[in-house]
Amino acid sequence: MDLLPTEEQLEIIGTVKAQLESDFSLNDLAERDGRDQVIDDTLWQRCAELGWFALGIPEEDGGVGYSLVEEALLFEEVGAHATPGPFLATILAAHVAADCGESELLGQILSGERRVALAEPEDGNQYRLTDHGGADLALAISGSRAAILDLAGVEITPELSLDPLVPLGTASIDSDPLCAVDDPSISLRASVLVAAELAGIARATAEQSTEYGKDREQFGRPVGSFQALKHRCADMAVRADAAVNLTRLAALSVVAGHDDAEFQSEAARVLATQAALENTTWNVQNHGGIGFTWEHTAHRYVTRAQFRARTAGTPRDHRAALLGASAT
Amino acid sequence: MDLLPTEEQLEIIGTVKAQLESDFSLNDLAERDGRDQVIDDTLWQRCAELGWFALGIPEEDGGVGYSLVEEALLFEEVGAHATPGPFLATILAAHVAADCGESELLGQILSGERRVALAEPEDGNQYRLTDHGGADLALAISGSRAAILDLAGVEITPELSLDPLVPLGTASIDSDPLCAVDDPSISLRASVLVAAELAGIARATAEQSTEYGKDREQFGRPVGSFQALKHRCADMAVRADAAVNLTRLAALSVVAGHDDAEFQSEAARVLATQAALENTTWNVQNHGGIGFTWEHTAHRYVTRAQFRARTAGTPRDHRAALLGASAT
Amino acid sequence: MNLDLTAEEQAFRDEASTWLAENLPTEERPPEGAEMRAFDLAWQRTLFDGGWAGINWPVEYGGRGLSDIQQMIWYEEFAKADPPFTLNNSCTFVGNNHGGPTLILKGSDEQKAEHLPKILKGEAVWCQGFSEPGAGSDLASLNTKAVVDGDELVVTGQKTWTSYAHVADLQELLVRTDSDAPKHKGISWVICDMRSPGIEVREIETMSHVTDFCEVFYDEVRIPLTNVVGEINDGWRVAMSTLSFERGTAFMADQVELAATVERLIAEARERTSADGRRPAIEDEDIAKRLSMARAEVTALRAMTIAGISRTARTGIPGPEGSMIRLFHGELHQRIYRLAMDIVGAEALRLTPVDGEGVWTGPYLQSFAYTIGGGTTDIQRNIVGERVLGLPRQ
Amino acid sequence: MNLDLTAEEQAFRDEASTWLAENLPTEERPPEGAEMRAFDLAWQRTLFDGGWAGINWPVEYGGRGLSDIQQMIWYEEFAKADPPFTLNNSCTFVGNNHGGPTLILKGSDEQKAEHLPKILKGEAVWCQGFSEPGAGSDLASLNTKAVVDGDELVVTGQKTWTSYAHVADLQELLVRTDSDAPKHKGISWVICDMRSPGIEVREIETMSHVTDFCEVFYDEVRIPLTNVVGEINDGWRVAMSTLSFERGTAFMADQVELAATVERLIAEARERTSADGRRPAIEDEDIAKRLSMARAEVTALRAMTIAGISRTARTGIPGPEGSMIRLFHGELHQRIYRLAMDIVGAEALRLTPVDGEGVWTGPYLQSFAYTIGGGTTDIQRNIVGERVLGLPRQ
Repeated sequence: MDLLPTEEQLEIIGTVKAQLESDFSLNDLAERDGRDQVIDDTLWQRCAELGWFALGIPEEDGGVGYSLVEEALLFEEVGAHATPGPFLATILAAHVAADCGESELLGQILSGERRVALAEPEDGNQYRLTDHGGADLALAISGSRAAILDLAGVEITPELSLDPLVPLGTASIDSDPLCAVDDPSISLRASVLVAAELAGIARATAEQSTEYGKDREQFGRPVGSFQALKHRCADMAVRADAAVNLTRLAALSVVAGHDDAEFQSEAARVLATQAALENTTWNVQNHGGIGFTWEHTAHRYVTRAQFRARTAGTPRDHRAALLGASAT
Repeated sequence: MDLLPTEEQLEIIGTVKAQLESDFSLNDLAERDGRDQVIDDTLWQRCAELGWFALGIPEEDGGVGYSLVEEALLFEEVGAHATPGPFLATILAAHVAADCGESELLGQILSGERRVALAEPEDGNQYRLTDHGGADLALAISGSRAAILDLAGVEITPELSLDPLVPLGTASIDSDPLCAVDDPSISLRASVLVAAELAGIARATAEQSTEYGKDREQFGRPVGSFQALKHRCADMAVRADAAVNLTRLAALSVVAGHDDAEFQSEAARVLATQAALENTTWNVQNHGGIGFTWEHTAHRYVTRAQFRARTAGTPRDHRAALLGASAT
Repeated sequence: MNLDLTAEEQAFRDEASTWLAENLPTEERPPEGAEMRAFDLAWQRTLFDGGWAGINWPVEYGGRGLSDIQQMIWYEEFAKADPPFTLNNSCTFVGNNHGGPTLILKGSDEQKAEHLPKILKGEAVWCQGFSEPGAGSDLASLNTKAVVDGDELVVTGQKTWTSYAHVADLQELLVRTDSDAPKHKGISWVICDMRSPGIEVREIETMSHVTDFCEVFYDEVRIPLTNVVGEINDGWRVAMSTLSFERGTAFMADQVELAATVERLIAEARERTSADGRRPAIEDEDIAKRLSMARAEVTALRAMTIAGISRTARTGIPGPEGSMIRLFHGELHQRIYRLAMDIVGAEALRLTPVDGEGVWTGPYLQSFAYTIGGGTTDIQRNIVGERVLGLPRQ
Repeated sequence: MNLDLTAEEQAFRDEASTWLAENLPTEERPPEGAEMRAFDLAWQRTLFDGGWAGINWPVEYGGRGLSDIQQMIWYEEFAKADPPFTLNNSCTFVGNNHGGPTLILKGSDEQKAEHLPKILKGEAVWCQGFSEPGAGSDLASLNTKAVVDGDELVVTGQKTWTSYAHVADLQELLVRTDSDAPKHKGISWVICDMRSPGIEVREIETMSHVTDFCEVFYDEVRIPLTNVVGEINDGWRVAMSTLSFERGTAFMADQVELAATVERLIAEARERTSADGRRPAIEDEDIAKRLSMARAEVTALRAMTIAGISRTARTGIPGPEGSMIRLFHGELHQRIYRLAMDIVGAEALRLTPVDGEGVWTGPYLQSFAYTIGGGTTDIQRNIVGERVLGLPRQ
């Protein structure tokens, strides 16, 4: 029993981090604020080449052969860097395609050749789409049911998005899915991955506030020496640590097929949501005026957390699922 | 338009304070912890002689001729000193007796000759009684309906009370009330008076923490110079100030017969409840170990706030009433 | 203690209500630039012509010399009139609530005569040059330097968070005129013409997509010494006199508007479906609990304001208790918009403007400013703890 | 990263579960005095005889020398066995978790030989003499003085918050042996025989009606110098070594029990009627929201504990991260009992014992101690901020 990443896992984390820092700098991405496609095809292709989409796909299906645990570690970093892009839809779609035996489709997704938006059912055939720019597929997920939809010919009404790096639109989609599954492992995977992204957001904002507390001086001393800020940083660190560790535990539980897998996954999702919403909010406050500017990255985490809190289920859905899950 | 007490009102407050400090010291009362009658007859009589029960009863009915505003100022001090005793039941019962034209009964209540417990309906004829020791009457209140019940022959089952100075029991009471009214002004009065007591609790605990912050030294300086405590004291002061001023405004609104009287009274009750629960809790924390001892008065406020939060309606009842009330 | 309006106050209320019904613009306020400035100044002129400018300014300076209660009544009637814009969100705010009041308290006769009428008549936009990037909450450690050269000050440095600097004519500017004195003692308060050579204004975009905030850069900007308000090097005290005014009545309008916001949110919660999809959102106990608390809290804010006015009426000057209202209001404002995010369902992900009817996400983003601007809540809590409660300084 | 139990750990779990089923007392723990002491010591003896005393103590000192994971498994199995008492609420706690471990780390061979077996066998009750009324959170400013006189220390002063002092045989006592040294440098850690002449113990009643807390007065109490653990004047470092142990595994039992409490509270909320009288309390969204958060949080506490164990397993010593668990646990414990007060309706006004089945108000009152005892949450936050995050000291 061990909750710390292995050497091999640390290496994966390190590679992901380096890549995100060099290719996905928020300063560069800021130029694409408000576009319907923020990750261009070259960049997306590069992620594919790095094997990020294939991380948890078995080798026999053309994947890297790791598990949900390594996918969660990837998502933690994606959250920590506030990295935009349809990572969740892509990776879930890869699993759906693999489950359905759609190896050609799977190959196209894993190679980055075809892109997958996320489609969240709003009402009947009406979907809320995110990251639809450049995508000709969409993953629709609702509880344990997941389907890959064809976006060809679908008219998408763009909406002003709270998060300028998460393109938002609505569409009515009536066509039959290209493939579909009804499998609780999909919703468990979605819960853990979204939790991991939120935990990463909570962790990064805790770190950002702490760094600011060390660097910024006021009244002749570092602001982090004042109890008000110091104590808030402590609370943020606790929230982040709780979210990160619980999410890792949940990922392990799902992979091990334990009876408490649903319980742990929903607990992680509930906890990480709260941690991310709280930490991102306090992070703006801790930075004072500068944290309220567009140029600073603090607001990116705020709006991303609001989005992810409502990705693949609302906070209330997950709280109810947690209360309903069996603890053992 | 003015929310500060007049000279005359300041005098009333001063007299009440002096009396509570000399006759109702918590150190003295502590000896009566757990008894079913904590205020002895002599002391109760003295309150009667001071005119506390008659404060808001018209002069023509044998009262002092002030209004709910002055009653609320009395209750604010009762709360601030964590003074036990059936003040609420007594004063409401006096108004019920006056409304019913029961002048003999009114006289007995005002003179302190007959004592009135509070009876809160729990289930059918089952009541939760408080302050029943020495009382031969009980005031039953439920929304706008209020009745004076005869306790003669009623068997009271004593219960262990969370607050050792608030005697608690249950009884089944089937007899017809001595007199009864159905009058919204009773529930408005109850809301304002309980709010005032809770606001007084919030105020006193804010003051207690602030004083401690000035007096107690640790790490070579007053603990109130540390931001953590200083900021908590600031928050407590804000909560207390909000509760006190809103309660006074509500009392004035009821007396003036304004359309928003119910709205203001319920708002005061909701706000003061929250302020008292929060401030009493923080007050223990702010005092550290000493605040956790029986000898210190901090816990008196905690349990009293828990009682008053559930006196004449639960927190939820009042929140619902506030949401349902008309804002103008 | 009483809630009675005097006959005069009642008449004032009726008069305000009637006038507003007839004169309130129906068009929305343009969100930026010259059009916004023109709109704000035109409305100020309309107020002036109607006799509603400077309600609690002294009569000798063109005001009506009325009480704070009447000022509050005006705000309440304004909110009731269902205006298409918010009162304090105007480029006339600084002139009316900071610059003007400071001149009234500390300005020379010439300064008053020149500037006060223009503020009331909507002929000049003022902005505030207090904050600096290096100083932040430690306002008094400001570094923008002013050297006396003949009968002028030569100013070099930088200010930030200067709302409406890009459309302003004048600025209330704090500069360091003595670098050797203790930090509070070497500051002067000057009137700066925003069209002076050497001034550069750069807009800062905020997380709520508002661009009214600016940075202002000063490169040897020359300001006549006659523009110093109060004594040279006494600018900190001059600035504090404005801040205590600010804590008094300047934010009443915000409070009144916040109460209206809560009522709109309650209406929204009655109409919307709760997160479980089965009932109106208001029947969700978590939502109901927070809404009723919000309703109680905005009502308390009003009670605290009336108590503050009562106190000021007795003592003549606003006490430090105003800082409690400030602190309470800032966090309450945020709680309310954060609650809105939980009520509006998937709408929470759709961006709206900051201002307007039935919008929530823009104001939610904007609400982050309410515990930062004008001194963070940490600073506000220090002020309450030390100046109101008398707790020892650190 | 894995959740696998080794074959040995799995066998340990089965063994523990079987043993507990057969040996767990069924009677409730007497709430006070000699009966309580006898009960606690008897249970310790039963544990010892069964091979469950000192699970993670080294074998050479009579322990089983097992891992922290096995220690945690033991606590989890204990909680699952539905015990009629809580594990840490025992007068054997200090010996097992403070005194014993300190002797193992810092004691002389003689000290170890004399005391460790008695602790494991349930033959001695230890209490802790660290806190003083004048020192409070500033533990190191303690004033109880010890003067060397021949081969003895002569101790005069006062300690407080000494749980179980009234039934204890021995005390881990911090005294000031050098008043001229800086405050952390003049302290010694000594073993004090509680039956020494000059000791007076007075019980303190707490707000939760518990009388296990005591004040201890020392009037020229003579303690042999051989009872000093570690070097004289080096007691602060000795004490800190215990505290880091305490942050490591000593509170695991509390965490495991808290998880069980949440499950009981969820069951309670399913059975009870909500405040509106129309549905089960758990269908009240406010209650449901807080219950699900509590469930997530106790689960996170376990994950943090496992992460801490993993870290300790690699580094050999518990890191400062344990203070995060401490802080999180204390406030969570309180939130849970405060939530209980909102679930149990009018029962909230009826006082129950602190310990037992289906009781809430006694534990609610007791929960106030969880953010005070062993360093207030203010101190815990300082520790997390400074030692874990590296933020500058004040």
